Amino acid sequence: MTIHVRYFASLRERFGRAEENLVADGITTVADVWKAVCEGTPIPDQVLCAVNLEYATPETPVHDGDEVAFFPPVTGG
Amino acid sequence: MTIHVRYFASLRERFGRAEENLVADGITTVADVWKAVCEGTPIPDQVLCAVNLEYATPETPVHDGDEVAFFPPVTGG
Amino acid sequence: MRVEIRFDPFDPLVELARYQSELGSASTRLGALTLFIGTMRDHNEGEPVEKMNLEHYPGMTERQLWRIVENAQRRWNFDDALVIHRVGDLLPADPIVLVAVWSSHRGTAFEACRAILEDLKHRAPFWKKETLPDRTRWVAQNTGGSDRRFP
Amino acid sequence: MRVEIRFDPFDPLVELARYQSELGSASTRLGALTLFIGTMRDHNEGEPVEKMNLEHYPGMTERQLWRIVENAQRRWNFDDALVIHRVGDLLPADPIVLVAVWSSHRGTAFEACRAILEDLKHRAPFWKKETLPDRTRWVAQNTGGSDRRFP
Repeated sequence: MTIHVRYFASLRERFGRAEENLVADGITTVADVWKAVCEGTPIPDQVLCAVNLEYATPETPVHDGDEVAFFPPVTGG
Repeated sequence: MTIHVRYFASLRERFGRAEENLVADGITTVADVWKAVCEGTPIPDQVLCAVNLEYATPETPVHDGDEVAFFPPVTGG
Repeated sequence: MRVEIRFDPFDPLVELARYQSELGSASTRLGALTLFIGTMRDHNEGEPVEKMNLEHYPGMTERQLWRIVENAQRRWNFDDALVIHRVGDLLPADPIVLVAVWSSHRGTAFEACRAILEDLKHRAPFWKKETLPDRTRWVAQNTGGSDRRFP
Repeated sequence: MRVEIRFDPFDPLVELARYQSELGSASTRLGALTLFIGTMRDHNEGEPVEKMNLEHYPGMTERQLWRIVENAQRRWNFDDALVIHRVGDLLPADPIVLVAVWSSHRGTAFEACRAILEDLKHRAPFWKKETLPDRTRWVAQNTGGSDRRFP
């Protein structure tokens, strides 16, 4: 399966990239995506997630072709 | 003593005048002014009073030359 | 801070832009501006309203408005405020009142703006008389408010 | 109702006047307009800020903003709302956000305007990076809010 992964703000800087395509098997949740791009670590509490432009949790299921995003707490307004 | 008395809004219409000079003795409070211009009746609860541009009560003292105003509840804004 | 009674129609956004330009860059660097604009409605209590006369008590109205703004400034410590209120003959959609509060903090700006408006409605000597199709009537007492301190 | 992301500087009062003229007389007959304008400050947490970059998540930001306004409309049943938010490179005093709510009732207008702003601050994907004289830094999490519903 292929997951389009996006990073924003300080996470984008920490990962050194804004997006990437993750091609892997055995990925069923957002937490799996994070582990795949972050060497097996769990998602830190301070990291927010979205699947297909909607807020998600580490337990949210992901499917082939989904866009998964990780970003720090928002600071607009 | 002379008191300048003013009426606003529905009270102005009811009195048929916007202002008058009350020349009388024995007037010590706002309530006395009302009695003098309104045939001895007490001030109705719904009537607000001011002395020299400040909110007042029926018990507020008045002095020669004061401006005393009577008006209904305010409805600005 | 400024408080004004207007005898002629005014455009709230033009007034605001003008006041901000007088303040210069200070006003726009404060972070938060909260603004309330009240306009005349063409209906009230289920009846169409054709026009309205707004009466005030010259001298007392300005003094009470200024005190309301000063009290709010002391309580919330905002940076600036502008209050404009119409009197005279109004038509539906005419602006009646503008309350603007500048502050570094959005909470302060919202709370002070609302408190000034509520105090104005309950303490500033203005009276509305509506012209309906078949008669005129004085508007009944304003409801609600953040602080009831009538003497 | 309208929600907009702006990549270039905007004048909140001009935008508001334009939106009102599009709405026509309807907007000014509603009685109450409450408005919040947030501008960039030239200091934050005790340090001077020279400029700021505002990043967003194209697609998700618009969707979340729209949902915030829709939810507020359902809850408060106001008549109209306009939200504009800047992204890109900002200088001190540049407008960041405009939230306007039209309603027949002043209480509704105040509460809905504030709730939209608070939800925006806590749910809309925007991130601020400040340039100080000697370094850059990401702004820490926004505080407060009317409703915390992060997933």
